[in-house]
Amino acid sequence: MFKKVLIANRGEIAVRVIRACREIGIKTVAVYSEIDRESRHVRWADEAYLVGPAPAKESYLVADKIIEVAKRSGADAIHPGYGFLSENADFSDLCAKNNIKFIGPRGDSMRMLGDKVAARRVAAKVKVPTVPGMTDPLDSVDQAKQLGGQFGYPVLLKARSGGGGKGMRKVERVEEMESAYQMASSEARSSFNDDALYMEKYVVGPHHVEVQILGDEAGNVIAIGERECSVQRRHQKIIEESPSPFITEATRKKLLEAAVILAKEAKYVNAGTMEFLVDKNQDYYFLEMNARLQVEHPVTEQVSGIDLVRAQLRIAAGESLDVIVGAPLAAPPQNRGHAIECRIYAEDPDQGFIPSPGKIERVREPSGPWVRVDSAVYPRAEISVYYDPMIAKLITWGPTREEAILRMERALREYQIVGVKTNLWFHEAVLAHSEFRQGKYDTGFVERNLEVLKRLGHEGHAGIAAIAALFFQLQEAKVASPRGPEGSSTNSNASSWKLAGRREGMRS
Amino acid sequence: MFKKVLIANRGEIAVRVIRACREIGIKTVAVYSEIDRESRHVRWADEAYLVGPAPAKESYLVADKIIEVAKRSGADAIHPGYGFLSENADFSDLCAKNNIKFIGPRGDSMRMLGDKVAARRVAAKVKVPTVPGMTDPLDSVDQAKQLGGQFGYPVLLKARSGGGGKGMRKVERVEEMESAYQMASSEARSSFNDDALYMEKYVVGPHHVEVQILGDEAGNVIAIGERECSVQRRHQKIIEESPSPFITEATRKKLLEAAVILAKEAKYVNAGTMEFLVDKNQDYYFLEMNARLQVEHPVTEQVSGIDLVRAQLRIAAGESLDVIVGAPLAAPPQNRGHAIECRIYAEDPDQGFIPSPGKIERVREPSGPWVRVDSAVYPRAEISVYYDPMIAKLITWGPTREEAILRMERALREYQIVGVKTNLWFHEAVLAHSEFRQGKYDTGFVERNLEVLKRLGHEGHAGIAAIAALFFQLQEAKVASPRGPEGSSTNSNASSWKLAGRREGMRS
Amino acid sequence: MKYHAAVAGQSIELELGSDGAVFLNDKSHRVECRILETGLLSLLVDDHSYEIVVRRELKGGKPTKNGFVVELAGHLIPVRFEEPGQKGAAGVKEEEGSGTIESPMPGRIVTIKVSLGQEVKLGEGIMVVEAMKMENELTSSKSGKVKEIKVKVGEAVEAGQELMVIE
Amino acid sequence: MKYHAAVAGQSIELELGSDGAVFLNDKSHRVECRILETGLLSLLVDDHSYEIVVRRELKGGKPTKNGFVVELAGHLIPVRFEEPGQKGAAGVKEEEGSGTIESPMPGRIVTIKVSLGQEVKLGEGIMVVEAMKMENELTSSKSGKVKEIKVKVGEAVEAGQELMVIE
Repeated sequence: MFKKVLIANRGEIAVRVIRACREIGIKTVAVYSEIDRESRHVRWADEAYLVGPAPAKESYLVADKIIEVAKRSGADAIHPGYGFLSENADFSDLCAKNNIKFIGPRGDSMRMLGDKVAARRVAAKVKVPTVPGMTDPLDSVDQAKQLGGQFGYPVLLKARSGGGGKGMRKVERVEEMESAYQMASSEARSSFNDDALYMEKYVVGPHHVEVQILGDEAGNVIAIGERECSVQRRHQKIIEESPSPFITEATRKKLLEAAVILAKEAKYVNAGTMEFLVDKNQDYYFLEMNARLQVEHPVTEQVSGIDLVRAQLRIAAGESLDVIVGAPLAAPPQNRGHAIECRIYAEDPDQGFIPSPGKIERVREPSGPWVRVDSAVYPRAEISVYYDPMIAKLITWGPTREEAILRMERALREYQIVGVKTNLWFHEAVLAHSEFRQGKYDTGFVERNLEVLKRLGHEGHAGIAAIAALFFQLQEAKVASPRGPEGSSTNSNASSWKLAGRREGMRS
Repeated sequence: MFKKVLIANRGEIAVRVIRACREIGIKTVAVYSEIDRESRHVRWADEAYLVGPAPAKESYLVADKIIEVAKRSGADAIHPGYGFLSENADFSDLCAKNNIKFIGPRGDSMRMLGDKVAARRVAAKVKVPTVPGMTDPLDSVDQAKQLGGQFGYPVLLKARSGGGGKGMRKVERVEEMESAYQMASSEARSSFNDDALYMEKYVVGPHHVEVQILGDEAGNVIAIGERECSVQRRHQKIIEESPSPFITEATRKKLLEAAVILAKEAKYVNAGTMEFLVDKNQDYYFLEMNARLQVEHPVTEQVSGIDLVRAQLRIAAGESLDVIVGAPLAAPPQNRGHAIECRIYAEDPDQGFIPSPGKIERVREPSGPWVRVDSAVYPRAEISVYYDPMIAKLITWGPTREEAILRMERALREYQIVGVKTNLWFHEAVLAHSEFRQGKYDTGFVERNLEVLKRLGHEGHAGIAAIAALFFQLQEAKVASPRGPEGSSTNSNASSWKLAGRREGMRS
Repeated sequence: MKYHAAVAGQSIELELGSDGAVFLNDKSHRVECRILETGLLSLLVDDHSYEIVVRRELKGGKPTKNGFVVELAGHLIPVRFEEPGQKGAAGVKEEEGSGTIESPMPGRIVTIKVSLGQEVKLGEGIMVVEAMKMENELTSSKSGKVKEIKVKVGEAVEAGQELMVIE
Repeated sequence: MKYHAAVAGQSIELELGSDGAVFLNDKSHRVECRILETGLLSLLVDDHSYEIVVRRELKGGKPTKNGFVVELAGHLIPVRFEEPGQKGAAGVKEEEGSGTIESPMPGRIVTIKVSLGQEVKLGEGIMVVEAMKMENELTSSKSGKVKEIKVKVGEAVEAGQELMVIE
């Protein structure tokens, strides 16, 4: 096993990897940008090295600096997390060249499946169906307009190097093409340093279902269940669950088989995810491979009992899958009960899910039976504009889907984040919606029901809310007031309303 | 199912029951003593009623007040938690008389098995072995001395109504009997309002192993695994795990069978625990039944996937076991992996585990994969002298014992409680000890290794500790200093040591 | 002493009585409030327990005077107290868009889609701001003419900074 | 400017240099310290990262002047700085028991096992205090004679309250 692992990431996923390393007894090396000095991943790693200013392009994305820190600290492996350098084939090769183990697939596997266009060719070869679309990137807006007419609208523009909905635009009519093309390629350039786009037919009413695979260096590959990821806003997943409530047992079997065939064809090693679209007739199309750990990996962990990050480390260290999984490869553990994940974003669902950066004043995380929080948020943490606004993940498990949902509702109510706006209340609204409850939602669910969801999220006991706001305001006035010496204690049980007279501007 | 459940308890177990009720959609009613107004169980319940002053005898133990609140609030059931009224057979009967469902066994089952002396008679009848001892309470110190000689020292004095090590004393020699007798009966009187003691032979080098059972109203009983509870200090469990690393598969089978036979004989309904001693030859002795939910129930939940509090509610509502467990009764889910629980006490292991009441200033709970915290502690919580100093429980799961232990070590390091002394560091020392690691510990483990464990707990990097303490002191001086305007920001990244000159009394 | 609040569009009158009584639209309730930490309240109202997070409503990154956001059992409820003399009317209706477009977050101007003097419609896209790796389109809060453009493409902006004025 | 600390029985000399250098027994280390919250520190020492909780050591419920307890990677490490002029000696040795027995916690006196003038040995049980539902035996911190008994059976006592004097 490795002695020291460098984690080329930040936020909750860096903490997640540190936790896994601690549990094996591997030393950890954090890298950080100037504004991340006080972050949890810096405090919890065994060593920490500054790699540059806040913008990721000048710090977390600078491959040479990362390699240099690995050498300086004596790290024998690098875990890339997700995002940043995780799907950069050249970086994987660069690690290999420097005799540092990259915890993920080799560069050539990434190129075969991580590149969306190349992935289509592989799929065609092994006869896995794909969505009608191009195998080469677009060369101009004109070509985009012409192909749009050919596939028939709506079509989807996607960044070649994209992920998480960045650099992606749905185009409904030819008139929208020019502006969509420009925004997508500009986003792609600033996020991935690669503005190449390609186009595919937009499947109407699709479900986004993905399969988690693991491959070892001996060439064994297993699929350990699927995840349903169709609750999306702005083309980004916000809720995932496993197993999918939508697909049939027959479809599940086909998806898992296809995932294994694809991974074997690419000689894929380590953890990866095959993304599929499934339409209402249970027809499925391979979309792309994510050649890395996914944000939503915890739901698979909770239903399989397999620690995927631990598995990644052990695979990279050359251990074989049957030992890691602790079960025959023909029957890996999966679908023990049901798990759900809600991604907690610092954003304002009321205003188009616009990010809400700022300082966290107070956090109270839920806990208790079968509740898991993967987070890097702490009191006084600064949610910066430089990085992703996803600040935590809340995961619950239950023997049935119903129990997992009820537990999630309970956990969401316990969760308090003060200081920035979050989508906690929006998750509650989604969970309360009958379409979600019945497991019938597709990727258009949020957009279609946005107004209903907002209304659900703002309902409540008006009288109690008014009393609370009044007492809060009176208390603030009391604390601010120079008169009452008791005003300094915010924990006093004095009757706050006795002080009402002191407050100006509220009397009627 | 019930519409509204009153929880006749406080602290983490009251929160645990509220969580289960929320997850079913049952309304909850909290009761609280005067000093518990701001407690989490009061804040999280749907309704809350004051039942008296701080001392439990004047609040949480007053059966009539609890019944009155149940009637006033319209609660149709009462969950007693553990401790307080949970094993009070008369209270169970009183609930029944008032047409309020008691979530636990009937009074007569409690009397048969909950009373340690009566439980011996039942065990003899169904041929389950017990430790040599009395079937009637002691009537005097003289009788105790006489019987001590008869059984042979060491012997154990135990409170008839006791639990959790209260009112229990090990007596090594006849000279110790008088003082031990008086302390045990005085403790028993003040804790349980019942000073009756009985005596049994002290089994040398014993393991404390207990079996979780569930019984439904149709008379079905299942055992869902055992717990090893031999890490004890002051006769109180501090770490529990499931499955037991010590007993053989054959012993496990016998214990589970014995537990079911005993429960059926007592026509036992709801959740209960059969406690056994197992000696080094794997011979086992039935000790007593705990006719309630146990503190350590989470380890069984984590390895079986069964939510025991949810199961209690469903059993009390008349549902049948096979539906609740979701599996054939002949093969209930158990032993999926391994779970460990550390009980977090506000106490000072350096000074004989003396309680450390006070105000919690800051809490940071661990989380992440397979870590669970059952707690009622929050910033500014007052740990009072009136109640048990157990303030939280930390539970981890892993597919193997080793992984569960490593995860527990990781979680313990993440846990921070500032304001009172805790046994967090002591748990780390226990987990680091080879005897624990090998799973060979018996109930004398802590006492035998106390000095080693303390030393383990205080080892560490002296230089780093000195630097940290120095910076802390300099910072305090800086904040206190009226001179520097920057002193007001505790979050500044100013070089604290520049201010060293201002501090008096530390210069050399 | 009466207070008037607009709660999610609903008008509520509050009055504080003695001994912990609170009149809610003239109906009396027993209320006990504990403030546990800044913005974290425990309310007992007629023996019903509520744990509530309250914060001031923000406009352009700054706290408003009489607006609050109350988090109650997973819902986010806006509460606005009315100024004296405004009884009954104020607060219930949302303030009309002033025509001043402010940046809702710190970021960088990617595109300005309109030019000085151009006519725009309510809800029309006028600007794209990049923040936190996403491009966010800002829309006009009223119909009118572009009177002033206060930023340039590529410029970094703060939350609440004025970007454009529509008249 | 040098500081002398006794850390778990070990003597350590500290000196603060410029630009974040700290000399630890004359060996230089690069140190960067951030104080995140009261008592929560993040230290980077030669690129090694430590998250540390520091609090003042308590004696009889009150904070001591130069004593600290440091929580570091799951260990509890006592640190005591020496007073000026006490160099080398103080702090390393524990203060001798003064003979004044203080209650380590709030509770109630259950039994007083000795009487005025009685000879007691170091470690001998002298009193039982009930607190948090457990009976806790207090032992003598030195050998000597019971000079004064300051409490009665049944009396409620505070943490740090003097109970008895042994001379």
